[in-house]
Amino acid sequence: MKMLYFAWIRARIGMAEEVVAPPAEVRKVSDLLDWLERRGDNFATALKERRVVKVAVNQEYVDFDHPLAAGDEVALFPPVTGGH
Amino acid sequence: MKMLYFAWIRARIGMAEEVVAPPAEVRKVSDLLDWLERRGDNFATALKERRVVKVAVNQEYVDFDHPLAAGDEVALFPPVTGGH
Amino acid sequence: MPAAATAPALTIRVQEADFDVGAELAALSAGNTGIGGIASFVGLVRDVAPHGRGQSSMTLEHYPGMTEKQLTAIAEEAMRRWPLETCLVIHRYGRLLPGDRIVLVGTASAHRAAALESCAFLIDWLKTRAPFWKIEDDGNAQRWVEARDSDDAAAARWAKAPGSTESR
Amino acid sequence: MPAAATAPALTIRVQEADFDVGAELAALSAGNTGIGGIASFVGLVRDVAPHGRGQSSMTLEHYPGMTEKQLTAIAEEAMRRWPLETCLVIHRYGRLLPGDRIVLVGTASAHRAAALESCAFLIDWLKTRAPFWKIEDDGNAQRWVEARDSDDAAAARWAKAPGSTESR
Repeated sequence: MKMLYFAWIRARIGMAEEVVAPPAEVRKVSDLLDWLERRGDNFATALKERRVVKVAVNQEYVDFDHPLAAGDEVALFPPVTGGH
Repeated sequence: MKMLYFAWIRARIGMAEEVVAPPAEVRKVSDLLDWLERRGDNFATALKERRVVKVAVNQEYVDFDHPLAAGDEVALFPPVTGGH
Repeated sequence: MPAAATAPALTIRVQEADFDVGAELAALSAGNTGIGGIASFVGLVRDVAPHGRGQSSMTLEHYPGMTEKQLTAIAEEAMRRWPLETCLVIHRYGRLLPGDRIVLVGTASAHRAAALESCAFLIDWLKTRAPFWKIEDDGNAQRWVEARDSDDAAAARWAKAPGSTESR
Repeated sequence: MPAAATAPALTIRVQEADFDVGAELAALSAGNTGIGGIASFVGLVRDVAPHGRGQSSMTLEHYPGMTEKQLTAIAEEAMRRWPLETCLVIHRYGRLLPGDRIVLVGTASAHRAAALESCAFLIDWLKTRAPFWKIEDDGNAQRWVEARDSDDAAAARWAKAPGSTESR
């Protein structure tokens, strides 16, 4: 599973992307966030405020209960601020 | 009093502008329109549909009961169709 | 950064010549880095000739003097209703061909909603208040374009105070 | 009139380079004399430096691939909701200075209301859906720009079907 991190979530984690292999019990987005948080303080700090963590799976916005598959591209980022 | 005619009102009257000296009883716009209509078939044809005759006095939109003065610039025209 | 000349708050032009949309819009924000957005509308001549029946054209007549006065009044009203930094109206007259530009409205503000709403307001009001008249030639006959009720309706919706620009 | 190349219905570009507003808007109606109006919005970088405290800048990060996908989806939605002939979104990324252009939205239609409304829709939706993030440098410190509730509210007003473009 390919992970992408953007903006201050990327800055707090200290990494823009990585490939992860979460255990079988990680079936949906919220499971993945829980699992990531336990990987270190950088993840815990980046993801603690769940309300502002947005998730895209295969480049589409999804909810926290969206199911995950092994080959997914999963991106975590704060609310977007483009435009002007 | 300077008269200006525009668009199909100009075309029907057959003249873009003229200087007129209406009699003293012409006190407001509607009096002027009545007086003009009696000046010939071209005026009668141009002004018969009062609903679509718009009037500006000294370059400001006015109603038919707007009072007139000798030195006024009075323009008669159909509803505007600018823009695009 | 070298000092750029700032645009006047309000620019009104009535002219026979075409205009340069990119240059006019760039001028609206020149030297003013408080501007966050520029909304614009460009009106174009549509082809009214029956398909394959030759060249159509349009001729715009106006009332010199009153046109500038009315456009200025409309633009001043926009600047009263919205927090605009600058505001631009250019309207052409004379003979125009399909695809030609007729009118450009541009509004610049710190806030995008103010720019977008006031731009729509300006073109709606302009269409019912600025003394222009169109005669269309479809390649066969000429006819004076009639005012449309939908234009009056579009202008009328601005009669009430505009919605808060913050919430839009 | 020589045959001009018509613009594709939908143009989406995400780029580091600046764009030419006049050329982009002219291209929207090239070769299509059924278009009566082009509405546009240009977003600009505002100066966030405290007065006289040096140069501010902004850096835009985005999610390559998803950005194009989301902008395309937003533009396709606009083309479903309004009778548009063509539609354009150009969004820049990278480091930008006050006064620099960030985004251009352009919409072309036979009818001005369709062009104006869809342009507002596009910029409102883009601001809440396109994966861009801004970091501002006021010449002293860097901070990630926070999403604003007013942007969510602006986007939310388009959730319902837009008003009839005929009556506006």
